[in-house]
Amino acid sequence: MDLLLDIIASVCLIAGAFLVFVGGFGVMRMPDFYTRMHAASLTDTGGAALILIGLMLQGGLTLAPVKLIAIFLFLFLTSPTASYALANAALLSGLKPVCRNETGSALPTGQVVATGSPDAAKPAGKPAAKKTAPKKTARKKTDAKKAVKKKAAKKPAGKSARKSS
Amino acid sequence: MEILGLYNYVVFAVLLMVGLYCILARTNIVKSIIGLSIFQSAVFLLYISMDKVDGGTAPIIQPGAPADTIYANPLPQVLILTAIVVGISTTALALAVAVRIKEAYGTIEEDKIQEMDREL
Amino acid sequence: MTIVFSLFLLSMLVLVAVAVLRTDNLFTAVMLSGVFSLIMAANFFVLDAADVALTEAVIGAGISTVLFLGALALTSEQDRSPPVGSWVPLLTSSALGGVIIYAVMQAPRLGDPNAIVHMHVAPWYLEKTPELIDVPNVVTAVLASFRGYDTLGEVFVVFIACIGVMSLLGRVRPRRETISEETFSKQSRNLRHHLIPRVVGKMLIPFIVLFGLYVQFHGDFGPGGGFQAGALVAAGIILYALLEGDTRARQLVPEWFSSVLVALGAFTYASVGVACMVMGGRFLDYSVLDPHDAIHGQHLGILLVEAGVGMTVAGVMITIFHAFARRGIR
Amino acid sequence: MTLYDQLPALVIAVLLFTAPITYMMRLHGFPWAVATLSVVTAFIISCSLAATVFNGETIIYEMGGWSAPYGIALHIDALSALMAMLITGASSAALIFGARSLADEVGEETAPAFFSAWQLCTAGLVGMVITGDAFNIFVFMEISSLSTYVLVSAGPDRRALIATYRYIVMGTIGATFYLIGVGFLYMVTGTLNTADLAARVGATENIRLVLVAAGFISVGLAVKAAVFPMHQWMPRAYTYAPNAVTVFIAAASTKVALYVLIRVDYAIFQNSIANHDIQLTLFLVPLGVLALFAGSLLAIYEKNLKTLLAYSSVSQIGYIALGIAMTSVAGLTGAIVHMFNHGLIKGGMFMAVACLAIRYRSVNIANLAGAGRAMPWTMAAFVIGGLGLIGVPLTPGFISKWYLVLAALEKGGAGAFLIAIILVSSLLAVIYVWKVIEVAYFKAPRANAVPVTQEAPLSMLIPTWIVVLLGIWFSIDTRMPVGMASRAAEILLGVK
Repeated sequence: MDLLLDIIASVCLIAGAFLVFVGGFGVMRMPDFYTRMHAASLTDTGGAALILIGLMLQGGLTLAPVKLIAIFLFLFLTSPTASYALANAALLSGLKPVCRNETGSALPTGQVVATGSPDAAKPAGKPAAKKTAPKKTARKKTDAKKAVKKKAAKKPAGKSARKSS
Repeated sequence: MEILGLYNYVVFAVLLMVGLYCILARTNIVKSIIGLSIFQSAVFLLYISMDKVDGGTAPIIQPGAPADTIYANPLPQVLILTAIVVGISTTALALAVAVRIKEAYGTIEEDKIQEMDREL
Repeated sequence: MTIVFSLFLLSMLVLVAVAVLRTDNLFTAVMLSGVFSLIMAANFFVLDAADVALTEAVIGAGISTVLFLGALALTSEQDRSPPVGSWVPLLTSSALGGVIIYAVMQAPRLGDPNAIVHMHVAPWYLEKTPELIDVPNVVTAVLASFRGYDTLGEVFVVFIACIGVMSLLGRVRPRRETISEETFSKQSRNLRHHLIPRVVGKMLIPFIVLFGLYVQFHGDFGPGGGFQAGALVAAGIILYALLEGDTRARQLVPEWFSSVLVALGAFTYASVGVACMVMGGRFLDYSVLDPHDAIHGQHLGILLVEAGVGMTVAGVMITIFHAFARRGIR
Repeated sequence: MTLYDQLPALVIAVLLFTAPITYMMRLHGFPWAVATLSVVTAFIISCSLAATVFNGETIIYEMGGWSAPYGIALHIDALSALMAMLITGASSAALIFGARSLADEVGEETAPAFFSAWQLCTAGLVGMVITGDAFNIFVFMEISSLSTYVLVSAGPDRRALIATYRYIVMGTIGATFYLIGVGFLYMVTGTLNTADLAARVGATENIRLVLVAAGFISVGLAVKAAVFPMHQWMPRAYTYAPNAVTVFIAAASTKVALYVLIRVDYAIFQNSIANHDIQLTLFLVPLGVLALFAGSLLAIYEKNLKTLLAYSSVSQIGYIALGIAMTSVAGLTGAIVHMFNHGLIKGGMFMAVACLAIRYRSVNIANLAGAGRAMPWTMAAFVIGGLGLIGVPLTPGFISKWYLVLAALEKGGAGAFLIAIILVSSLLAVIYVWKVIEVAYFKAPRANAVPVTQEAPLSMLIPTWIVVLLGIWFSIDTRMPVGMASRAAEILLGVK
């Protein structure tokens, strides 16, 4: 029985670790913000849940699994909210998802705008537009900043819940 | 293995360097304050690294714990609890001054402020 | 295994610190410094300092990040420092690092049980605390009783920070008084139009505050105490303020209340000390508080003192946050 | 325990206990009254402590009843009592003096916060000098620094903010250096109590750590004390702070950092590090000599009177550093007496400047033409203070320089060089003091300036003159400062 538990726990932990790794890899490799968030959500949901379940199985019938369940519930509530807030903030600040043009190659939004603008014909037009686009988003971000701020405020609580266990 | 045991202190030195460099090299006031808080955090690491004992646990003596339990040193922890609070107090005050500077001068770049003061 | 974890965390610390240094965007720098504090907290936990880890997580990663963001909203988001022209900063900081590395090569290695640090005063605390004070958490015992005078000083450091921020940012500029309530609530940036964060956030606030109270009163037995508790409760209120806007938060916790809390907490601590003197002991000697049972006196003293600390820290953090937030409403 | 036994704790308790009360006072004038009352009480208590330890006794007061290396002990000897007296005295004099000028400079709304900060600043400085615990010094150092930032930032000019910011950065770096040094010391000894540290540092094998700790502590405190190349924060802070605040911090705050420097270097390191006196000399003598010249020269070319006095403080701190570096009873006596006397002189002079500032809108020296005739009493006080800076006999500055010269004579050849430097820098002081006197007495007021005909209000003039006369009194009857200082020097150097 113990062996079985150990095996299940290890499988959960390894799968969870794998998901976290894939998530991290995705954040590095994905082309734009929204797809990256999609990758990161793997870590938040699948990865965290599997690892917590693995730990609970290892913990046995003590107080530890109860605390882990509390952490699980907490993550279950906060991480989707944080993802929502992030995505919403990005959308509000004018960051458009990547779209494909006719040739099928992905282009960041900034460049799509640049080709559409009248300056595009000039050779200097492209870098100039490239430069302005992120600036614009940066300015607009101030409105959305609160959303991210909230996440920061929540972080300590989450961390401290874990610390007490 | 010897060097691994001192890794904490080396990291402490590096963080101190990064913090001081940030304070000295940047003219932006808020950036300098961030540097200042890194500089202070580095010292926390120095003290807390001292408290660790091999095979030890946090210094909370649970009733019924075996008599030979090894506990970490509580004193540096107490000192750093104090120092963390001192750190946030300094940071808060410095940020308040930065906000007032922005309102009074319209910028938080020290070099620009210096120019403005020289014109007077 | 722990050592691998510890090495990883320490290397991450250095990387994050360098990233903070390199970025020109202050918003990024602030978020990274929050990450820095979180890694630092995890590191403290690995090093068996649970109380400090809790404090660093709440104060370093939480409240200080919020304060930085509040200050950024009022100043600017871009670091426009000119490129560094001279070698002086680099030389100074390398010299500093060199001297320290030169010195620490003689330091006892991490976790050495025979280090002098663990030989002199520390064992006495571990040995005598159960006998003299009888609380399981030795850190609390040292903090509140053996070195209670330090902690008194620390409470006044927080107090003075509050006074300072209030005297710098407290004066409300007059033109703001004239705008109508409607524009006021429109202008005060909040998340009221975001339903999901609002609902989830409101679900969490009671638990955060409850956890704060738990940390306050469980500080004798587990990690925690006045500082952590005060900061946690303040974090709960700050979260409310972020969700509902500063105006509503100030209706929930009026300004006079938080400033009374600040003064009352500091006053409680100082007056416990004076009460000990009046009852014939030395300053902050809690054992005289109960003439029949010295240990009970210590318990009573620690309870009161921690309550004072908690009140002051919570009050100060809320007041400072309000001072920044109110300044932001233009 | 009688009240008398409780005095060491009471001097701190009375200030800390009332600070929150001051903060909650919203009535007009009350914050000032409460602050003054508590600071004056603290002054009386420190006087009675000084009377107790005058003969070389040491009071040990164990906080919380926990004995020394485990708990925190207060440690009061002749030196700390003298410093406590200087701090609380300067604080109460500046508060009483500043009743009028602070009402002008500090708004009604910020008054409770301001006076509460003032009290805590006093408490922090007193706490630093009477404690016997290395970490406790850090805590009280932070109380005093944070409250000084608050006091300086209350200045009316917007440049006060920049001055405060610089002060925060430098002050925090200094305090953090001190904390690193204490950490290293703790690493090699396992204790924080200064007496215990002194006993255990010598036994350690890790001499590198001790050396680097000594370096960090000395540099950190030198930053706090504005010893020459680390002085940049000071002139601005002194110039843009409210006038009464300048009186207080110029008289007391840098001296306390020097006090801690003396304490740590002499009580802990002197007996345990081989050749520590030579290292101390190599560290402080060049800085002291540079400070004497650089401070005086900068003062000579300065246009603002407050900044001029601040630079003069830089050079006067150079004298104290020289005295500390001599590691002899005479040198240390000179340094300690000069800490006390310079507090009196600079306090008096900044008071005179504050009197001028209340009538003349700007204290640019060019603006003060004719002040000698318009405000004869104020300018007379200023001139007496200036003579003290130069070191003319019958002024307090003479006594301390006399001891420094005596100490230098003991050193032989190098001493002659030092004496020459002291004389030259006194001559430089003549130049910058004369610069002010010339404008104030011998220049006609500018045609377009608003003529000033009124002397400063009596509420300011009387405290100014009390301080000036006290200075003269202590230069004639030198039993108190010199007696206490030489006793302190003997204790520190272990000769008895």
